[in-house]
Amino acid sequence: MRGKFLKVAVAATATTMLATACSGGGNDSSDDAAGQAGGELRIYNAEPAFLLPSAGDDEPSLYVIRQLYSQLVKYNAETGAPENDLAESIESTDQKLWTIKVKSGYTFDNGEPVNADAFIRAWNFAAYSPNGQNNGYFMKKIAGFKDLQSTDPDGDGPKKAPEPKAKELSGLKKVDDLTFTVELDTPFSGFPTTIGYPGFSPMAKACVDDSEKCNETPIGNGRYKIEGSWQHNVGINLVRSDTYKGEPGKADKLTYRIFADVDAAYASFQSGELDVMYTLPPARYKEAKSQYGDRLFELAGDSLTYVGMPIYNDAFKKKEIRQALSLAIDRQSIIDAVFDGRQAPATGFIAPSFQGARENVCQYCKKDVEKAKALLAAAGGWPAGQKLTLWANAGAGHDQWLQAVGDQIKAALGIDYELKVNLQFAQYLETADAKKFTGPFRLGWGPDYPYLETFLAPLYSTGADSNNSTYANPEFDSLLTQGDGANSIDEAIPFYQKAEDLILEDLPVLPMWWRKEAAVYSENVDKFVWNKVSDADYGSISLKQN
Amino acid sequence: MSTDVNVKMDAIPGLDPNAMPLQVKDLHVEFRTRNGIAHAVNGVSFDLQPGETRAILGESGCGKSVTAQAIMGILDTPPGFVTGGEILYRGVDLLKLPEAQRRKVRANKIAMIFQDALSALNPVFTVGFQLGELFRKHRGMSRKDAKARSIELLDLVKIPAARQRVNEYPHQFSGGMRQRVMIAMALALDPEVLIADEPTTALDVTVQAQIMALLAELQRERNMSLVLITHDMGVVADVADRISVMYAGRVIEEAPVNDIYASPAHPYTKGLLESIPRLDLKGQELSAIKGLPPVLTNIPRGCAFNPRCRYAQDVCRHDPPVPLYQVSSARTAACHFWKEVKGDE
Amino acid sequence: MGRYVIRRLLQFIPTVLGTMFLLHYITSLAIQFSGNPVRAIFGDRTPPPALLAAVTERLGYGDPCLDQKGNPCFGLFLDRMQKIFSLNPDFGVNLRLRPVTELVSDALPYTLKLLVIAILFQSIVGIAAGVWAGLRSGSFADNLVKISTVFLISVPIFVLGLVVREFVGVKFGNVLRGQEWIPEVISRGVFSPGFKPDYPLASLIIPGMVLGAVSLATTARLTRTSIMENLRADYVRTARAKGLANKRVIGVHTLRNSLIPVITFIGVDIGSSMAGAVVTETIFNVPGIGRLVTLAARTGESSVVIGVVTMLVLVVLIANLLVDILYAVLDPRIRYE
Amino acid sequence: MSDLTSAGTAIGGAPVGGDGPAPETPETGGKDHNASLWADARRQLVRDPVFMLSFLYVLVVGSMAAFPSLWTSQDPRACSTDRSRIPPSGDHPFGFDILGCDYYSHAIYGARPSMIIAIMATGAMVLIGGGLGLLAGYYGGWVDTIISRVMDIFLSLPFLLGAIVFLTVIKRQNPYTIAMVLFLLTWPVIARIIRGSVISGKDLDYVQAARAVGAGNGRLMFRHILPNAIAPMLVYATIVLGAFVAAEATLTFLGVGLQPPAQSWGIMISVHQVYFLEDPWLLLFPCGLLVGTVLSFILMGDALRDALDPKFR
Repeated sequence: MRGKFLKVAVAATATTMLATACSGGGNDSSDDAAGQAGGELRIYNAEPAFLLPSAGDDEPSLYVIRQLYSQLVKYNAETGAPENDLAESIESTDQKLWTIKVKSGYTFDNGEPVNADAFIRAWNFAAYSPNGQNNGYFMKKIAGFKDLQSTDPDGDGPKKAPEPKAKELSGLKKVDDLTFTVELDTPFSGFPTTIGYPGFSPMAKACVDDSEKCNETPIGNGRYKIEGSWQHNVGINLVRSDTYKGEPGKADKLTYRIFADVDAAYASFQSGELDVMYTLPPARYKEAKSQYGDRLFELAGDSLTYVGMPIYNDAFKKKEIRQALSLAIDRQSIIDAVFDGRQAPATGFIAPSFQGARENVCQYCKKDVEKAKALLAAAGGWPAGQKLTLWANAGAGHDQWLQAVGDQIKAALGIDYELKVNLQFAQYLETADAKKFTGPFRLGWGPDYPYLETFLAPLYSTGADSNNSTYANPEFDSLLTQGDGANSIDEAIPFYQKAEDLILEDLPVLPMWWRKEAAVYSENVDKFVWNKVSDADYGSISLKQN
Repeated sequence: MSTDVNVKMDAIPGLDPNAMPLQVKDLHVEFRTRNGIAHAVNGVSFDLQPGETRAILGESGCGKSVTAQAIMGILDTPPGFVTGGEILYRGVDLLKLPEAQRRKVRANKIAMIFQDALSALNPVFTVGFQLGELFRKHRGMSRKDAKARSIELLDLVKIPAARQRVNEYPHQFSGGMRQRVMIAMALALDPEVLIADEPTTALDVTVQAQIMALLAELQRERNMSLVLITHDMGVVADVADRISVMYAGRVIEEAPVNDIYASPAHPYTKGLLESIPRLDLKGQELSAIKGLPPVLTNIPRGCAFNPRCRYAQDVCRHDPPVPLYQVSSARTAACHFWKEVKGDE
Repeated sequence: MGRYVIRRLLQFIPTVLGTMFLLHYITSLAIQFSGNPVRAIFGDRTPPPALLAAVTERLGYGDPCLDQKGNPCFGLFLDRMQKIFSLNPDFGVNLRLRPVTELVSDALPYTLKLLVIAILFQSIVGIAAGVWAGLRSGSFADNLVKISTVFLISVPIFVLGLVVREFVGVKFGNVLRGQEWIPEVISRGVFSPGFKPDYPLASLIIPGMVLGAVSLATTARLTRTSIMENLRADYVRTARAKGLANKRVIGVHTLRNSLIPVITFIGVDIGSSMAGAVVTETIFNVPGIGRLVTLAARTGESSVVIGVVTMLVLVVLIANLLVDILYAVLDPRIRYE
Repeated sequence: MSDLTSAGTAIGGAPVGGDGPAPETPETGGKDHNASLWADARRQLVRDPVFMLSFLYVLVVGSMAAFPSLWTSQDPRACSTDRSRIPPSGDHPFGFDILGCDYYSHAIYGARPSMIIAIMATGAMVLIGGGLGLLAGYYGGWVDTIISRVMDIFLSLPFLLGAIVFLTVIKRQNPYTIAMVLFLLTWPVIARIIRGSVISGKDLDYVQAARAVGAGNGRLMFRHILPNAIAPMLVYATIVLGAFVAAEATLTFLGVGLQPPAQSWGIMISVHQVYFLEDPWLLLFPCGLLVGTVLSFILMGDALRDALDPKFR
């Protein structure tokens, strides 16, 4: 379960963006005529990993945390544009030092004020590695992050990791009660769009002091607060918070029912026991479409599935080989057969909904057997008798489509294949980290923040953590740096697009498809709201009132 | 369950207190098995006077136990079926009684002792429970009274320390003691007829004698009629008044005990007697009967014994079966050549 | 009796230790050969090594013996044993840092309820069907029971579960839910397609029945053969000869003996029922032990697997011990051995 | 199905309680008796239509496993996503699966792993489990103690949980490893059956007689004691063959069994179970084959038990 968050299409420009403006509404859901308050919304959820905002980074966690905590920025449901929420203003002149002013008067459920300290405290807590918070990862652009990480002196896993050098991020400075500054390591024009991610939520002192308890019984600052505590594997009940100063949630109660199996959940939905399901079992998609019609909500998503190329392996060094393989695959046909059409074929490296994405830029992503054969021949052919090994992790259903990919390559290029699909995810990822794949490998990527850079830098820049294909191209790296340092997003985008052009030719990975979001809701739902960035926004969904 | 069973018994229509306690007429029993129909009993008849002891003698598989079970009405049905004949208790045909009334006859009027007391006693209940059950269900006694009666009964059959042993389980008793428990159980309700199916076969010789003596003593005291089923001619000689010899589901000879021992009228009876080792004939070869008893699904035509018989002639090998010849006023034999057999001695 | 219990208890100890060591060794091997399960938490995103190390350490996967392939890690085993057999038993934590004891205590009540329903269903219906068939050997009833039980045993439980969920829970349930006069506890509880917190017991009835189905078939078959064997037993004949009513002959003299192996089976079967819960709980979304352990095994959370399975095995072994003692109570022949 | 050990219990008749009462002693002993027992059994089985039908079914499935090309000329790995989930038709009686592979040939080739797993696991179980049971029962004393405790350890692992644990650890999920795991978790059952028979057979008169005339341990075990134990073992082994076929499918459903692109009935069922409302035939065909096989083995075991058990004559 991979984190998926913000996917802003438009991020406001310039240095003084998001100044005040339209906090507290502006979209339809705030219009009282469109949706009345009240009722209980019964929601499908999988078991969250954590309810602590510094730790929860998977869908089920985020869908709960978003209702419990508010952040500095929120995203417009329709356009995805960031709007100030708790922030009064977010400003920078050099894209490196950001000054953030927090609105006054907001409090946590336990009465503590939401102020500059609440943010500094939360971000430090997340970044300090001995705390083992998953979302510490997102703090890594802030200056001083490395000092909060314990280093491994002998490199082979000591019995006890040494204490990190510092406990607090040097880049976070409190100016006054409601103002603080954030200094980044390098300029990053997209920073303000990132901090609407729940990992950047403020945390109460009581919560940081006893984070385990806060995980079970969250102390939030959002539209809803928890009723009782987290009933593991059974459910989570939220009620509307009376103390929340912003726009209140629609439903009186949000009841999350936890399922381990999406098929079981769908059966419950069919029996009228759920009002919203944010996902569907793939095999039931057609049925749902005919049965629920307009109560099936669909939206092109931003989770990329790709087939990585082990460039470190001699057989895959030539880009013609990679291009030939890509040309042999009929993506739409696999999507129809295996996914019932619930994916959109990838025609580029950047999610179509993102600002700066271009359609049909990938000339190697359409099936063209003749061209594929020609390219393969030009590269000197495939070594005779050698099987193409296709890798995927076990138990997640990837073997199906990977087999179809293999079948198509075999049919088009005459390269026989074998599947290596028996590694558990942990071992599979270790294999990836150790660069030990012997053939194309399945992996996925979701954006870390709603900014197109997230589809480029972490995956393909030289030596990046998730650059599993070991692609290295100095030209690509320098284009990214130029984009990061640009004065505005508009100015940055052309650099990123040029960088994308490079990998579209080199194909360090073969982009396969983007997930389509599909949600169903019951007849009880009056107005269904799906946030373009943060997906299911349960607090904004209103119920029919009888 | 507080009804007095005896009162009910008198209500059985046609009950004649002066009639014989037991009379079996032309009884037929067959077993319907996967391998065909086994004719286990083919026209057995005998009667029993009050206080009389009748022995039914024969090899295993000749139908004597089946006859006993048919009388008790405890045949396993299926596969066993009574297909003909009458079983009269004091003139009433038990086979025609409804099950509820027939049940009252069991143990009350006709009781039975089984061969292997270890398997015939329920292993998971105490001896006291199994004895007391009779008094509770047939006499409507309380548990406490039933237990007291059980102890008396165990005393009666000479089980030492009855008061303690009444709470023990069958497997804690020795073979002889277990058989005494069986006898106690059979006598509990003062039956008029006792059927003992090989009561001593599973026991040591010394214990056998004790048990037979006990049985004889109890029979005398209570003037019971006894049907003693056995394959052991030695046991019979001491206690029986009359003997019915069975072979392949038929009674082939019937006579007072002394007559049979003196001069058997059927070659089979003769063979049986000759197979008893006798001290006075020391040194002579034992003449056992040759061959095996017939398979009951395939009984030979004519006289069933003919393949093993040294007197057999053509007439024995064809239907109809041999009729019962009246050997003397009190005895019959089913052999065409009974005179030769008898005179041979 | 006392000696018998003591002997069984003495046998119990090495079995428990042996089983736990077996599990410990298996999970250690799993880590040694397939790597650090902590890595999976981070998914596609490669974590900074420091963060990975920190989390690994916190979860107790830092022991160096876990890097040596084939090392049985006796030291780690002793540590674990000390923690488990202390006053506050410590079975470790999961990747999300929740103690296994807590995970199990959350999940156990559901599994127990499920088991009780399954066992009740299996014993009542199974024994009734078995007795019915056994008493009428060769009849229509007998053949019906014989065929349906064999069929039940042959159908994979997950197929059965899926079919029941879709047709009984969803389709038939929706019909019921459309009827106003049917009480909600029936239409929304019993015929719900899975576990529902609003009806914590009613909604477990059908999953429990599915779980008990296979054992029900086995129970029925066992009862049937046992009854048939016992009906031929000499002591049943004796009971008839005693002039007892048929009800009593069957009810007291036959049943008591026939049920001894059945009860033993049901007891021993608790273990496999718990394992069967793995499938049933997944299909019917019951937040119990089976679901817990399947998820943990899939993500390679060995601390959870070893913790939960160890606790389960303890339960199974204790159940077996109790069954043995119960067996001795039921069958006096054992007691005085 | 989910509980091999208990299925055997019920079907085998006697409880497999390790320290329960020793099973009833055979009514009579001796080789003559055995010879006629087997001859009788054979005669009875040949006349039993249920047994013969089941046997025929198993032969059919066996020939699918051994010689798939007899049954189909299609290559189950010639797939094209264009033909995904096309319903059955004349040329393709089972239609196509979601990857557009011919479903009929898939089903034929799928018989092999199921049968291989079942046969290998049962074979190992009979040989090794039976051998250990024989040793434990015959020698008694500390040999018995050790073997019995090891049996307890393996039996205390509930079957499915044990299989999940073992298979997640082993990771190489091919027919051999699955067979090994099935064997590891079930051998104690057969060992107990044999141990019980041997203990009761050891004291039979003819065994004592053979011992008295100086027969060695090996001869006593194999010529005199083992033959008596073979009947219950054979019955159990037949039934367990069916149970193992089902076990493969269940393990695959739980994600710890065989992995695609291997072909097995379990894979067919677990991959297509989600489509069973939309395209029920995708589930129906493999399920039918599987249930038929399991059913056949169980019915054969039943018939064998009836034929071999003198109590049921």
